[in-house]
Amino acid sequence: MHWSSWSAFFNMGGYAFYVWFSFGLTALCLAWEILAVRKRRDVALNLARLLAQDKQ
Amino acid sequence: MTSKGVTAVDLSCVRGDRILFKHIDFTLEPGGLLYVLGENGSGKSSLLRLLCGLIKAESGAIHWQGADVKHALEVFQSDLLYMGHLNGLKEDMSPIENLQVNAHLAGDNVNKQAILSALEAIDVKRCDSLPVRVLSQGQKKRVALSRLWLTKRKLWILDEPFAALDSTSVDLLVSRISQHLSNGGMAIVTTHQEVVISAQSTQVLRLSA
Amino acid sequence: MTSKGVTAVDLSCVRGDRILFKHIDFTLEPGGLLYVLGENGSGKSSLLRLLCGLIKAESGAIHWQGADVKHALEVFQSDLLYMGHLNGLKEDMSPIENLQVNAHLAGDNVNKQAILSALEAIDVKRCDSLPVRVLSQGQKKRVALSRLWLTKRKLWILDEPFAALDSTSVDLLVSRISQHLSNGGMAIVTTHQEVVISAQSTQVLRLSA
Amino acid sequence: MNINWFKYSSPQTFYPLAGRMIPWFAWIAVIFAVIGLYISFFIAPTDFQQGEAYRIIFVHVPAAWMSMFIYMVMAGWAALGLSLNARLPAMMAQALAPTGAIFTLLALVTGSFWGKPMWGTWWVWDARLTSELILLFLYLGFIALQSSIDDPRKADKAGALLALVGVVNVPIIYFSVKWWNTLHQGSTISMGAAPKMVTTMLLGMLFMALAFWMYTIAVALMRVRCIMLERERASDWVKVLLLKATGGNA
Amino acid sequence: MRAVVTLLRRDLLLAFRRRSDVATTLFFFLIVASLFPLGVGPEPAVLSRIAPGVLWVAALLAGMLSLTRMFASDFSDGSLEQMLIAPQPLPMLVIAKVLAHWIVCGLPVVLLAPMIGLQYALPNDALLVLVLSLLLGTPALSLIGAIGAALTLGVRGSGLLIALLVLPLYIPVLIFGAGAVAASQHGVSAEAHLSLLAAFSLLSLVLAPFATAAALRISVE
Amino acid sequence: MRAVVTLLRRDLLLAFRRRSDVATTLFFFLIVASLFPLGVGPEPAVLSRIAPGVLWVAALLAGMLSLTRMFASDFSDGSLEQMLIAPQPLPMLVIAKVLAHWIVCGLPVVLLAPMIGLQYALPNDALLVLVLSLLLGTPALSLIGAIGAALTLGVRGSGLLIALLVLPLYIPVLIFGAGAVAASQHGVSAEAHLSLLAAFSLLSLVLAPFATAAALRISVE
Ligand code: HEM
Ligand SMILES: Nc1ncnc2c1ncn2[C@@H]1O[C@H](COP(=O)(O)OP(=O)(O)OP(=O)(O)O)[C@@H](O)[C@H]1O
Ligand SMILES: Nc1ncnc2c1ncn2[C@@H]1O[C@H](COP(=O)(O)OP(=O)(O)OP(=O)(O)O)[C@@H](O)[C@H]1O
Ligand SMILES: [Mg+2]
Ligand SMILES: [Mg+2]
Repeated sequence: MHWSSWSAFFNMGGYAFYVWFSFGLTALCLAWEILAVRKRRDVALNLARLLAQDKQ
Repeated sequence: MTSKGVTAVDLSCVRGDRILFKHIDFTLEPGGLLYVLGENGSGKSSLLRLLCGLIKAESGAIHWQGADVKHALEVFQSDLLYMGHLNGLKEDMSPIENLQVNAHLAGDNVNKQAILSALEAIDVKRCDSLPVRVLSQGQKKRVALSRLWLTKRKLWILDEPFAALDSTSVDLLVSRISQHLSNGGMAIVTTHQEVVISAQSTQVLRLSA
Repeated sequence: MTSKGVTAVDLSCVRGDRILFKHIDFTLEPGGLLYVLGENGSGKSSLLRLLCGLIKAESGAIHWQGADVKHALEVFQSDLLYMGHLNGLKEDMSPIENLQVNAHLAGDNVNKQAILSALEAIDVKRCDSLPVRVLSQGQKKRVALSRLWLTKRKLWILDEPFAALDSTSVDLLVSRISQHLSNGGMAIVTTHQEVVISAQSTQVLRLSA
Repeated sequence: MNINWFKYSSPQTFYPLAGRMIPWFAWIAVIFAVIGLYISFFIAPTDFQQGEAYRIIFVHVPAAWMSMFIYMVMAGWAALGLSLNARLPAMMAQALAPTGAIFTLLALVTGSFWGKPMWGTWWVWDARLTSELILLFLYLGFIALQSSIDDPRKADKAGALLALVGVVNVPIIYFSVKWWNTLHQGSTISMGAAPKMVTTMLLGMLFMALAFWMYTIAVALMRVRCIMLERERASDWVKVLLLKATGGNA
Repeated sequence: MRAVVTLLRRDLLLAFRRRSDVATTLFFFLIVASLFPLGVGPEPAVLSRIAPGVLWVAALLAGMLSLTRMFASDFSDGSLEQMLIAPQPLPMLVIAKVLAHWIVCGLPVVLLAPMIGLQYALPNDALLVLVLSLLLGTPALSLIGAIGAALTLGVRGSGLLIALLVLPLYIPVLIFGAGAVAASQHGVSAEAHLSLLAAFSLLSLVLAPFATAAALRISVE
Repeated sequence: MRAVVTLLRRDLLLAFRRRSDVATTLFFFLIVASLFPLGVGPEPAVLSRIAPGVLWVAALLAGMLSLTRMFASDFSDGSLEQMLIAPQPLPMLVIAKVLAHWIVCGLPVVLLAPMIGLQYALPNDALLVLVLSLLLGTPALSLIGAIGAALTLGVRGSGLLIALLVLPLYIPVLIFGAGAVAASQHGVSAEAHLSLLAAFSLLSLVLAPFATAAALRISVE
């Protein structure tokens, strides 16, 4: 463990912006992708449900 | 000159270096139907486009309710409904959206309910939310024709409206046109099929190639 | 399995998410005529394109002279003549040039004299040197159809050949098709018009939407 | 035997199977990510040249690896779909493309955010960066082509063909770009200047890459399920499935 | 007036249905701007020297290529005929169509340009001027382009013909636009260039719709 | 074989009927190449430095823009259907069409390029290498372009979509082509570049017709 304190950790040796932006953006993109896919699934399910009810 | 209909005076039309037709005269009064007949290439489509103002006549004039349309184009155009060989539909939009947009662009007022019943009337309601692109030849034509159930315009100019339609649709269309005529409308129609439309007065204009 | 004609076995076709038709079976022997009838959108054009190999069937097979066309596509295609909703004409070339090029591409051999008499036969010789662009709807169709007077192919597949034609042309075309049939040819035709073609055996396949 | 396998790979049987697999891959991804992040922030030592900024490597390199790897896998599925005329492989290819594009974008952006403190500039026309950019274009072309064809079967086939053509070209593009870059000796920086990898660094990158990999599988499976629902919503198995689901709820 | 709004909404709806269209204009811009370094070589000094010219030419080409689509589909499916015989003033309808085109093809380029400027090592204030100049100049590109699009309707190979008709008219926009960026690169104020650009856009707003309407009438005949 | 010759002759005849098409490819090349000095400024040193890249990018864009036309009219008037059901090997027909496209759109650019090279103050031997590199490289552009053209048939806004699909694949040609000219500018032999270019063209001659034929079958379905 080579961080002297949490603030040192967050400061990242002065490169906080670059490091945290990179990691943050990655997390954000992946999370967004999951949400987008789930939304797409809900829409598809709803449409399919409507169609199934139509047919009955 | 107090006609309430449309009068053509000595129209002639030249395409390329050929005179397609000349000395065309007719008067169409409310309730009247004009068939334009003739062989392929005799100039029927050209005459219809000329009447709408899409191409210029070589000579002659067209009068609408007594006034030369050259001087009262807007009045004439807001009483006119033209359907040519092309359907005027966007392939990426559904029939409903297409009809809505077309009506607005033409300056008419329609609501969705009216559109649905128009589609119903010519029996394409089933396809109302598919994109027009996937419809068959005849279904596209029917969607285009459903404008006739939405409009209040007086003069209908229809270029081969029956082509590509199956026989039930032809019957539906025929009865719609005669209804329009009996309400005091006018229609100019070209066709190669034998179709009988009942009208107060029917004229036939035969072009020869 | 020694049929000399075309056999369809249990064909089915899916477009979008709809089954257009299934379990289509027929056998057409030399001299036979098959009408494909049905309302707009019932899948006639799709069936014809499927028979030519332009779209893939969901299931089923087509046999030509006893062999599955999947394995003998070239043989089948060199006996086949297809005319769809589109005319296959270049707007910038004259009818003569168009027909010449089309024949070569199809692998047929024709000379100019033959082309001229084919155009004569369907009565568009008058337009033979105009660019196709300026021809009327029906004239274009007739130029495309004049291929039928030039070909020796056995199986004709024609999608609404009578649409946009005037009545004299319809008669000419009908007599050409019956001549072909009486010479041992075969034809598959869709139409919405009432047209009677004399044939040794006539079958009707009715699709429903 | 083969035929049987493909029968079971029909959407109908694959849909529930995928549904059962997703949570597994998702959880494995989370576990790997936790390990990977721990290594990258707490075990890997500070770099004596670049300071802490080098920690970007732990997302940058795995993302870059994934971007290339996914393209190969996608092309593989595409080839399979095209040669067997099967639906599932084509759907898999389609499901992978957006994830691949996202990783490519991430590699580019995180690379830029590394380049700014290290090189003092957001971008140089280095061979690697340039070919990564071209890879992004290839992905976007694939996606754009598929989304502008509405008939799904047609879109599948067209996309597959494009992916295959692309895969033949990718090595050619890569080498030509490299060659171009060494010929003009414009950029004075090369990535060879990166410090020698400590094993822990390698380990961190490996775990992060594994996490991304598992994530990719999970998301691709989710997306392929959507695609199946969208395309086959009229078919009987979807109806049965939905009825079962609502029956279970009631 | 309602017809104008309807038409604008319809075109935007169609563009939205075909989202890939919007994306492709953008990516075309991006790709063309990225091709140049591959042809010219990667030295930052050279690249930043030619950046204003390259970016403006790329924007211009991207806008121009999408011109063919402005009226083509209306023409081939018959909607244009119906627009011509509608009792609405045609220039107003033209304005709606041009506006839709700009929103779909011009605006995204304006927004993306600074990112590409970074690739060419442009400094921050030059980036700002780049965005401003594109914002003022691209409407003129759409307006002038509409005339070309209308004139070449129904002509085969119209894509190239449009280019030929329209590019000479684009030259003033290019000169002022690239000039503005270059000026700010050299530390000179870009105001003169920018106001000329704005004046040119205004002028085309007044004249182009009428010319386009006339061209449409000719093309349909 | 005769079908191939017929098709080639037909396409050339059609191109001749529409002479303006040929001219527009050329003028597009000319105009794009002439826009750059306007955007970049007139210094000869800068211009000759960027000349290989700009000329090659201009040639590439000119060739690409004409791609949409390669199969579009055959598709919309039904000739393509007839070609697909003809008992001829489709890749051969594709080669005929590509050859026609190259003669109409590639060759004129090759011939015009040295004239424009002069405007950019290129020395004589670099001009020679420019012509050679275009001669070896443009066939690859037509061949690869054909795949994109076939894939995007019947897709709205296909002009830009083709660009997106095809431009990334053009990059090796651009790099070797521009590299050849730049090498000879610096007094280095351009042989290596040129032989790589030729190899790439040959490779595409072998593979592209089959890919294009497959794409056509997909698009017509
Ligand atoms: C926009 C900027 C950047 C992009 C697009 C980019 C792209 C890539 C790619 C594609 C790889 C994977 C290559 C491979 O595995 O063969 C990679 C690896 C790597 N990059 Fe970057 N990079 C960028 C900036 C940087 C910077 C600024 C540095 C360092 C100062 C850097 C250092 C590395 C290192 C050390 C690797 C690992 C190489 C290996 O494992 O073989 N990158 N980058
Ligand atoms: N630019 C031109 N040069 C020569 N002839 C032309 C030109 N434009 C049109 N034509 C001729 O004018 C006629 C066009 O007629 P039109 O399209 O009005 O026919 P139509 O009666 O509607 O025929 P159809 O029943 O086939 O639709 C054709 O005979 C065509 O050859
Ligand atoms: N991608 C698709 N999605 C949904 N439906 C489709 C799709 N493609 C085609 N269809 C449907 O398939 C049918 C097409 O049939 P086809 O064109 O073969 O009709 P047809 O019998 O020739 O009709 P017509 O007499 O009007 O020419 C139409 O009902 C159309 O709505
Ligand atoms: Mg007509
Ligand atoms: Mg049909």
